[in-house]
Amino acid sequence: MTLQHHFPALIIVIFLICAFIMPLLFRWRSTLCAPALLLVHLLALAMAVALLVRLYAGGPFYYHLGNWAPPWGIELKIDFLRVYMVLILVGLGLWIFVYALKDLAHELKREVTGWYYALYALLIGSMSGMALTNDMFNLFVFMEICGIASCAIISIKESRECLEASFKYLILSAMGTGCYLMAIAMIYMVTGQLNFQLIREALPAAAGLYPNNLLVATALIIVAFGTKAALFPLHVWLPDAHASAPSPSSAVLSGLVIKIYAFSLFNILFFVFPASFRQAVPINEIVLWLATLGILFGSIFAMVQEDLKKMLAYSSIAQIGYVFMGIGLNQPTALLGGFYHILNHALMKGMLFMVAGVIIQATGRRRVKDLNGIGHVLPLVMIAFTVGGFSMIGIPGTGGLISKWYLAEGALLANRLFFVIVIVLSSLLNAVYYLPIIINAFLNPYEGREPVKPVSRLMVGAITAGMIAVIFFGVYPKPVIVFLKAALAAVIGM
Amino acid sequence: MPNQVLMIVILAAVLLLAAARFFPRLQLRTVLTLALLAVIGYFLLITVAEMPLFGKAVNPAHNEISLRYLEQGVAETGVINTVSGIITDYRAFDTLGEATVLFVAIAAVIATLKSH
Amino acid sequence: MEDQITRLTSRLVVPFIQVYGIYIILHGHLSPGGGFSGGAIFGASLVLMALAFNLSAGVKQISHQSASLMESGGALGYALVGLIALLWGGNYLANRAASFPLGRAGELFSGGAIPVITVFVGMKVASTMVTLFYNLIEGEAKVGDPEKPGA
Amino acid sequence: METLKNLAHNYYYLVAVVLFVIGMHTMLTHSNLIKKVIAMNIMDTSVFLLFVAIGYIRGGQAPIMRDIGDGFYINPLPGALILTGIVVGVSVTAYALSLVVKIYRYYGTVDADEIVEIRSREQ
Repeated sequence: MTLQHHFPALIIVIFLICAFIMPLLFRWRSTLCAPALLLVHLLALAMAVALLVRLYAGGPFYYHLGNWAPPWGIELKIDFLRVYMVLILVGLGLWIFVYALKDLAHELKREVTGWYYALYALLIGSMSGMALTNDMFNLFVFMEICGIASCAIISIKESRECLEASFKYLILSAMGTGCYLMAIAMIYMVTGQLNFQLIREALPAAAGLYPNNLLVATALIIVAFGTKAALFPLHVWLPDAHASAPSPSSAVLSGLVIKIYAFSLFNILFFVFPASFRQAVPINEIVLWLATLGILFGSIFAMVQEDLKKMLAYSSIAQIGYVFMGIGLNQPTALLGGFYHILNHALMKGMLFMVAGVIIQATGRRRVKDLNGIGHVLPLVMIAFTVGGFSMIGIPGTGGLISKWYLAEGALLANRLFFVIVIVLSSLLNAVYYLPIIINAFLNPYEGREPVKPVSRLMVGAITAGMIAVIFFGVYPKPVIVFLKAALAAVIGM
Repeated sequence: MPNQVLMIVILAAVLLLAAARFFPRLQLRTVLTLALLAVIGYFLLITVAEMPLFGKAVNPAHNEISLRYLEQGVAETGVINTVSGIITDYRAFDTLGEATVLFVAIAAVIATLKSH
Repeated sequence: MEDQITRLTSRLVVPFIQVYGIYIILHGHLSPGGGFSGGAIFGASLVLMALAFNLSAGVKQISHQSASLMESGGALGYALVGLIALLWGGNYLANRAASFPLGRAGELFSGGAIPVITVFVGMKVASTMVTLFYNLIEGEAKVGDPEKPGA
Repeated sequence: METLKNLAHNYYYLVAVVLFVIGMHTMLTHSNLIKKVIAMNIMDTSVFLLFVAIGYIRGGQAPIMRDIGDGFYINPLPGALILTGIVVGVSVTAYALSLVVKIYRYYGTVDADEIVEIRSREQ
């Protein structure tokens, strides 16, 4: 057996090991911390690519931890979609980390940077675990790691808003995991299984005998993942948490963390519940309508925000709605759009939060009204903001258009014209709040006496890379689309 | 069904009375929350009534998985405490995750307390 | 806290609690208990020390440095046991499949990697209890009386 | 009548569910932050109770294979899972309490409503 066989487990474990070493390393040689974490990211990226190569050669496969086959042990499943998520997580995790290297010096006390790196490694590692695991209870454990780590990277900043936001987030996310654990209990009670595939096989028989149990479990699962991923009525924690956090944390929370919960919900809905069960209970419809409400209300709330980061946070509620819409429409093309939007939104929202971080650091301004003429003093950064804003609106040449296009096409194919209108309407709403900022930033003169503080080149470089990526995935989406089509075909059997 | 309706009415009444007794200044929001919880509680109750009966050996949860743990666990893991065998061998990855949860709690606590 | 009875009692009891904690950790694979329960008992004894005497006496028992070393070491050791299994030809965290010697069931030295893992987990849990307690207490001690609201 | 009989038979599950609802209610409606943390624990504990009750078989022994008696054993898997769940609950509680300590330091209160009041007064 070669080492390559163990890559699925190693991707997760090297992040954990790196996090365990971090406090000691920080005490001993604090300058080595950042390179170590960078190295781990690169290693994980290489492993994910190797997994992809192996998938192309041999198709989906499983990894049995401790050599115990599923009913007895825990299993990791490796298929195209999961590897796609891991690639996004690790790749964009690396990108945001490069930005964080310089940004953190301004936002955190020096002595907690080591802990921040440890938490960051745990966050990325646990999210990779959530993407790969094929076991209900294992998913719960990783969810809990991810939940605490994502609260901690908010509360690590010295401000009382962060503490409150983080507490609110922690309580709601604890409620979410509590509901999920209850759902596991109810499912285990009637099926006796914990593995996704085996539950799926046992569910039809159980559904006949104990319909209520499964109904309640389904409701609890939607509440749990809806809370974690900020599905519309359960989003109350998100604006405060994402707006008050340090900029790299905002980027990783908005870009990656809420997506992985959406992906887990997708996994459970499509791989745990059999298709017959999904038709009997209108889960997809519920998710679809909540997503629609989220898209509209998120955009409307974003329009009235004065704080730049808060506006971006509300916009995240709208954008995660697109991903859920893809799941809810239950149609391959729409799913394709939703999955492409996971990548796109992670890129553009990550970049926009980085831009916000740079603006706050350079000028100390964070109110939308104060951004007049800022394009004259921070040209490159504001061009990146323009690209991100255009992508949010869905202007041709940016990634946002492509994912919305596929979503709309999927809605048409499913004969749901209403949702096409929702998508168009939300694009208009996005334009209402992104365009004025862009226009004011470039056309108005910059007022302000205080000099603009210099910004690290690394941070601007990370933003530029993000901008190029957004344009690249807008102009040349074909490889990812082809990949996702094949992946979804293999998974859904369309 | 009438039984269930009666039950929910009684439950809601008791909850509301208790609430009125303990919170003299009862607000609309509280009442609404209580009503919502009563509905949730009702659904959970009918679920409980439908669940596999407690303590029966024929319940679906007691299937071939637990049998294998009990019958072959000693031979396969070499320990006689089956629960220990499950958490550190069959499902050892969960326990690694659990140790990690402890670690992340420490990291979060220290980071929060040190930075403020 | 200056109370003779508490001090004397806890001084008497603490060694026994610690031995009991270690016993529970080491016999985790033979009797009810294991790394978590044993570690919690051991950690509780150190917390008791700090409560009965004062913070500094507790700190003398286990310093910040060694606590954080134990924490990282416990978790790291667990992860590395998994990696050893990988070197010996099993999957990650394998026990029998990685040909750890299982021994005769029911004896103290049996179960391959299981006792090792249990000890690491015990270490981790004990140090976590202590670290959490001290950090919360120190955070509290620094507070004194709360700053004026809005200050 | 069948329903009530089942309810009475499943009293462990019933108590677990009632605790779950109590925990959820307290968590969402009470403004005291410490109470929220306690409610979180109640909610977790209710799920643990439910899980352990699932694993129980009437008359079964604890699954330790030292003295093979005449009886049979209970299902060990839920117990093992809950061991993990308990530790997770402890971790979340510890972190939440550390946040409360710091919030108290900033505001001098642990009541969410009062905190909102203090903040609105400042603006």
